[in-house]
Amino acid sequence: MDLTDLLAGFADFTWANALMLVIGGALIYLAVAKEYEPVLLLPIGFGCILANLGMSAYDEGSFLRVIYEAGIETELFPLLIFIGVGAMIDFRPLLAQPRMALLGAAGQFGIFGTLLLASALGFPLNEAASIGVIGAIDGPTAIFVTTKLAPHLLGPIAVAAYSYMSLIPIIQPPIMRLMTTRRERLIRMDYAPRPVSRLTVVAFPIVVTVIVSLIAPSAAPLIAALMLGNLLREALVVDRLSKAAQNEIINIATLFLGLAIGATMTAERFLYDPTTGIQWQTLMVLGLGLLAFIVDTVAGLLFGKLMAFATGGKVNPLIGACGISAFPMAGRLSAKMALEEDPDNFILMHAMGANTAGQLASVIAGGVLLAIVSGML
Amino acid sequence: MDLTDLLAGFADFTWANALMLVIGGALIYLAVAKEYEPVLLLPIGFGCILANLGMSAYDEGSFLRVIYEAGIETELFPLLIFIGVGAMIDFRPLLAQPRMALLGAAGQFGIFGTLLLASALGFPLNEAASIGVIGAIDGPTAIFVTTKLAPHLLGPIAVAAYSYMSLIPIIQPPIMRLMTTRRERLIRMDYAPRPVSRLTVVAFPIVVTVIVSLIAPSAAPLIAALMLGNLLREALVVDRLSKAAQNEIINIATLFLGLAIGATMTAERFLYDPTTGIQWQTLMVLGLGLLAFIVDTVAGLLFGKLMAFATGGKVNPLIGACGISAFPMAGRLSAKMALEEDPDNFILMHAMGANTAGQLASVIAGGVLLAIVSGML
Amino acid sequence: MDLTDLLAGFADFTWANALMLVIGGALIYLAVAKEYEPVLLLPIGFGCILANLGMSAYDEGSFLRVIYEAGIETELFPLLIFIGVGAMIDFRPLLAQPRMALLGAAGQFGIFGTLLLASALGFPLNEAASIGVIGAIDGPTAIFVTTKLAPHLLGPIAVAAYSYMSLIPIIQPPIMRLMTTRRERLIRMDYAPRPVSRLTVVAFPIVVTVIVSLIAPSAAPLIAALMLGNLLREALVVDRLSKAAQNEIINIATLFLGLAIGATMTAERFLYDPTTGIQWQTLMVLGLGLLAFIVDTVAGLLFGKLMAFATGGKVNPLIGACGISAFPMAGRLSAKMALEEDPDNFILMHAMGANTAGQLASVIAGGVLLAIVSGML
Amino acid sequence: MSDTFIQSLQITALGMGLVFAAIILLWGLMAAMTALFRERESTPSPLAPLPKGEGEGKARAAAIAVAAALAVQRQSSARPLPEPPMAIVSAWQLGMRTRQMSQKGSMDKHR
Amino acid sequence: MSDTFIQSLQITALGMGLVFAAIILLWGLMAAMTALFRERESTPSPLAPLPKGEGEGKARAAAIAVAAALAVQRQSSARPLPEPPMAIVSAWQLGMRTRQMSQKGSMDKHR
Amino acid sequence: MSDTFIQSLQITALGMGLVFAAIILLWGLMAAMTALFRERESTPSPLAPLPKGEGEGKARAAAIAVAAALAVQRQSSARPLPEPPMAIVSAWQLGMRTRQMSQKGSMDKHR
Ligand code: NA
Ligand code: NA
Ligand code: NA
Repeated sequence: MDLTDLLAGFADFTWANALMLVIGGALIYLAVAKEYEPVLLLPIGFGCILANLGMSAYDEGSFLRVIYEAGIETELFPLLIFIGVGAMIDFRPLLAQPRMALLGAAGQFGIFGTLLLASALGFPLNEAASIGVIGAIDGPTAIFVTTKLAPHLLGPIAVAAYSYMSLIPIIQPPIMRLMTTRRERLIRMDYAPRPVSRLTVVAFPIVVTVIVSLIAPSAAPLIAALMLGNLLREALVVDRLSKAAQNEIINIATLFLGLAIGATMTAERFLYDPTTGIQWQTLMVLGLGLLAFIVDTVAGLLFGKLMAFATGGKVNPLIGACGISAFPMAGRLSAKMALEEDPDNFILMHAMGANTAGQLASVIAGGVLLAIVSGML
Repeated sequence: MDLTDLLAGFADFTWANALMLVIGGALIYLAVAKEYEPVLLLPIGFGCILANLGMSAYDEGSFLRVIYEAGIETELFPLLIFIGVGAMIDFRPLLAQPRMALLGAAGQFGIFGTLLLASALGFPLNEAASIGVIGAIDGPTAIFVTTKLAPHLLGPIAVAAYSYMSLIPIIQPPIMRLMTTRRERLIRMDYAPRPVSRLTVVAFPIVVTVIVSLIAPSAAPLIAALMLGNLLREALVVDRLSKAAQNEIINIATLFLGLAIGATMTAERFLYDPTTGIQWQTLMVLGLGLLAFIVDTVAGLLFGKLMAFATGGKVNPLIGACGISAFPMAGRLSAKMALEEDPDNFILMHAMGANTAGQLASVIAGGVLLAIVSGML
Repeated sequence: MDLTDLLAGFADFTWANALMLVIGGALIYLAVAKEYEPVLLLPIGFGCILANLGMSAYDEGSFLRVIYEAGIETELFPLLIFIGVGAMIDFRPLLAQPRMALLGAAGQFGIFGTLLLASALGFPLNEAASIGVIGAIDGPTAIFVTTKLAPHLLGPIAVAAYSYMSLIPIIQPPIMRLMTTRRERLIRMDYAPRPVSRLTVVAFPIVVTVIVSLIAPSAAPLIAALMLGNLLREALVVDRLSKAAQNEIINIATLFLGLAIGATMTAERFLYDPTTGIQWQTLMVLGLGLLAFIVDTVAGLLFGKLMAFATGGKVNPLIGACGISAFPMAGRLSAKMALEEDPDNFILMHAMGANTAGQLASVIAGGVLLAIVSGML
Repeated sequence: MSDTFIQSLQITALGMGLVFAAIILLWGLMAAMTALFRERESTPSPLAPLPKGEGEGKARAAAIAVAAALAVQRQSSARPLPEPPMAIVSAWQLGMRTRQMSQKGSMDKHR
Repeated sequence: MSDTFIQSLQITALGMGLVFAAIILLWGLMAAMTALFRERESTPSPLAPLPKGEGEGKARAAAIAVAAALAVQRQSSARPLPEPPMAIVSAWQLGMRTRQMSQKGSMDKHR
Repeated sequence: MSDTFIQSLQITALGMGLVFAAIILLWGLMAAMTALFRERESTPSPLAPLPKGEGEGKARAAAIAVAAALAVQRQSSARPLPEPPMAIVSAWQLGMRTRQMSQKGSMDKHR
């Protein structure tokens, strides 16, 4: 009797697979013990473990492959997540202070800075761009762009995007202290927002969808999903759809997105390819990703200082650090920093304005990058 | 460097697309400001906007096309919605007064009247039948039949079905006043319902499924879905499934059904085809659809008057107007009209009986129409 | 005009179909009136009715076929259900008394006993194995294995698995009384569990997944899904995913799994094949399935008696009966039996330990069976 | 007249005929079911027959019926509140099966 | 320098240019929208303009705004509680459509 | 005896062998895990070891364990109530990440 099926498990299992199990376990540890984006890192970690036990997204007939084809290759999962995220974002702080939008644009330098470095290090354009998009500091955008340009890098890029995202409170503060003087951090900002009518908040997602889809068609699906969610939220008359977006839809999409991405982290792609040897690129992706976060923050702060100078000290450079997106963590962090310097200095509303702008700019930048690179390949 | 991708957005954008954006915006306005079936018109409107920004159901690789293929071409979305609707309908008023069923049949004349007119106006049979089914005054039925006979008309037909449905309170009252005398509207009806046992309400959906599936096999999936939902509701022992049908399942299906249908409303199909010129048929569909509603109501009222005459004035003709389906709005409207004439005249239970019968008859009529036309094509 | 479509309904309807409608109705009766696993038997019964009205999983273009291909052929439905079940199981009683695991292994003899008998009765190996797996007394496992080995038997096997499961309280007690002496049932068990740390309950599902996937790769998807759900539960930091698994995901999967399985119960496969005559195998499957439950219980009790003997009367043989899985019913039943003999004899924690072990062992046994048989075919 | 229109006429005749046929059949079936399947245990149904009164007596009766009917809808929308999802979840796994064990005796009450 | 790197430089220039262009365009649009679409009915918005005070007066004002902003988030997470799922379900079928019937007069208030 | 039956015999022997092997392996692993991963912070586990009493003392002890076990199930079904879906939603976006920021110091308590 032929028992190859029985022994298959051990037969295909290599030391590299064993190491990947440890890595998967480490991701789960970060999720459970450190609460690093647990809703994503836990499924990614578990998917990584399954990927190295014969259930990867590349194994014919694996159920994770079915999920991968249904949600990643079709790009539905990141879009479904964005519908839910859009339904959770309140753009009033930005609409009330539109000039904060500029800081969102400044917070995207990291994408291109990392792209430059990655290509300098010899990565081909599609991989360099995928690595750069980690600098969008926005999971769904990074996954969406990478799926189109370099799907084989989905694992390391998603891991980098989400683990660094939860490290923001550790990565940003030292940079913020280093790059701003105490006087700058003490700057108080007038808070005189324009009134925002219901018509405005309802029209906003529609207008943004149209404009961005025309300027950066490659970003259209992402921005459309994000704005659809926001429209469901602000319409007020489709509460049941808004709730579905914020619960059923985003929960199920998040769980399976995580599993499917983890399912791409096979030993030979992530760690060691018997033919090409150790996959140094994984380490480089993780390193460059961290750099992207730093460059984003530095660029944002520099632009904040520029605005402080241009306005004659009416803008607190700290809010430059929330242009990177990472909504809403970066926004709250900046406000917290200002409060630490001066318990009477409230810049939360300005910070949230810049932060939501960063969310928009990240999607636009991702789409622009995708469009240009697709045009060049 | 080739930037066609970048400029694609503007390149393909025509004045007709721009006009479609306005139409999409108008649908969203009706949904948000007027609360016209917002759970459907809002997604349809937003889908229409996306369809004209390069994300239509006909654009290769568009995520809305993925959703369209998954839910419309498979016909799953209307069926999933029906499972949820069935779980929301209480058939006791009908079971307690079975003769009310007749009014449901009478309320379907609009379907065939419109079919006649449409074919007289030169529409081919498949399109004429799809337009006629607007007279079912039941969204999922109209979408199900149109998907099989003339999918290219999905947009205008769904828009007509749902926007007129929410106009019932404006369309019906004048007709009801015009066609009934004050004396008729004052008729009071005995309320002596038969007791309805639990066994009856549980057996009802099963029996209906069997009978209708045998008589009109083309209606089988629709009636099966509707009755499955009703069985989940009346079984009482599968509360978690009943709730899933009334929440997760119907919410998600509604959102994506709306988006997918909106995604078929491209300028060239809805408004202006560069080769064939303006799409007058869209306007004609909208006009004929309105007519279907009117004919339905007139026929229902005439039959109500007939029953009043036949029973020697024991039936209030107003309940004829709820045979059109449009559950439960039409039923409540008739009862409201009677109360306005005489604050002591309660006919709600009779009205709801006729109304639920209209729901059943609409599905049957849709299925019969589909079967005959398919047999002729 | 050709009306074949119209008459199709009656044309294809045979006396066997009519009988199947009765069978489907009977399943719904068991679900509604007797509450036999209603969340599964009701959808199966309704699906069975639809299958014999032209909407079977084998009818081209039937919506149930779409669901069947999406969830059964891909094996997603049983796995999604397992994610939810895993999120409902508390393994602490087993972790606190690891030796209880042995009883779980003993409770699987029924699988192989039935396999032997079925092959002796002339069933081919793939069918015999599928019938044997009813002895796993675990719906998803039985469906998963049968889908791979003998999908044409899905109907009778699922019906047997779920209806007998709810008959446990009727099937087991007489056997337990018959096979144990009063003295044995009076045995009290020390309750000195080891403390179970959070790290243990979090690491447990991961470790089990790795071990089982290596030993029985064919069981990997099942155990992975079960343990993923358990990890979501014990991680505590992904409450929203855990709730999604226990609600949206399992509800929707259960409803459609039931419908899809019922949709395989066409007259010619379940009852009477015009070419081969009456399908006696259906009755044999139902009979052998019942036997599997009995053999499982007997083997479990015998092993319990062995442990009682080996430990010098420190183990109450009754807990042997919960090794069959059927979580958590079998566990509670054993504890109930002990309490009836002696109102002071509490063995619930031991019983639940053996019961959860039975759940694990059932999945492992199913996978091992699948692997060996696949290797032989 | 175009062929399509003639076909449409045929469809209308046949279609409305079938719709009425089906509905009349359902009418008969519903009448038969309500007649055959009599309520065994007398649960106070919102649709229980009302005393035959006169004039405003009838009106009051009807008013009650309406109130009852609306109550049904309210109740159906209120039902979920008492038992939260998870409770039902366990109900599926634990509760329901346990109920079975303990209720096998009084099972007929389900009929 | 490798071609890839030169291409990357072009991408960076073009990309950041487009991002800033798009964002500035959005800035203008947002400014225009808030200017054009004035609030008609004066619902007490959490972001209503605050009195121009001095020093700690301004601080207090800002403190209020922050509190208000946080309140918005709390409220947005609190909203679902009052109306349970099923209630909304019926709202869809019954409630909403009924509201329509009764409110056709006062519909403009939605604008 | 048919070949199939002989194969079935082989399958039974091999199968039950593997099942017991796997279960015994798991037994060892569970024993090892509970031994290695000792509870650091002493959360009152419902399964904490019970005082070795005699006779009805033991019974009482066991009774407590049962009550505790049932309590676990109740609690697991009660958990969702305090925090409604939406609250968790924001928790994901706001709460959780904010908690991170503020708790980075006391992070070890998660271990
Ligand atoms: Na960014
Ligand atoms: Na109708
Ligand atoms: Na078992």
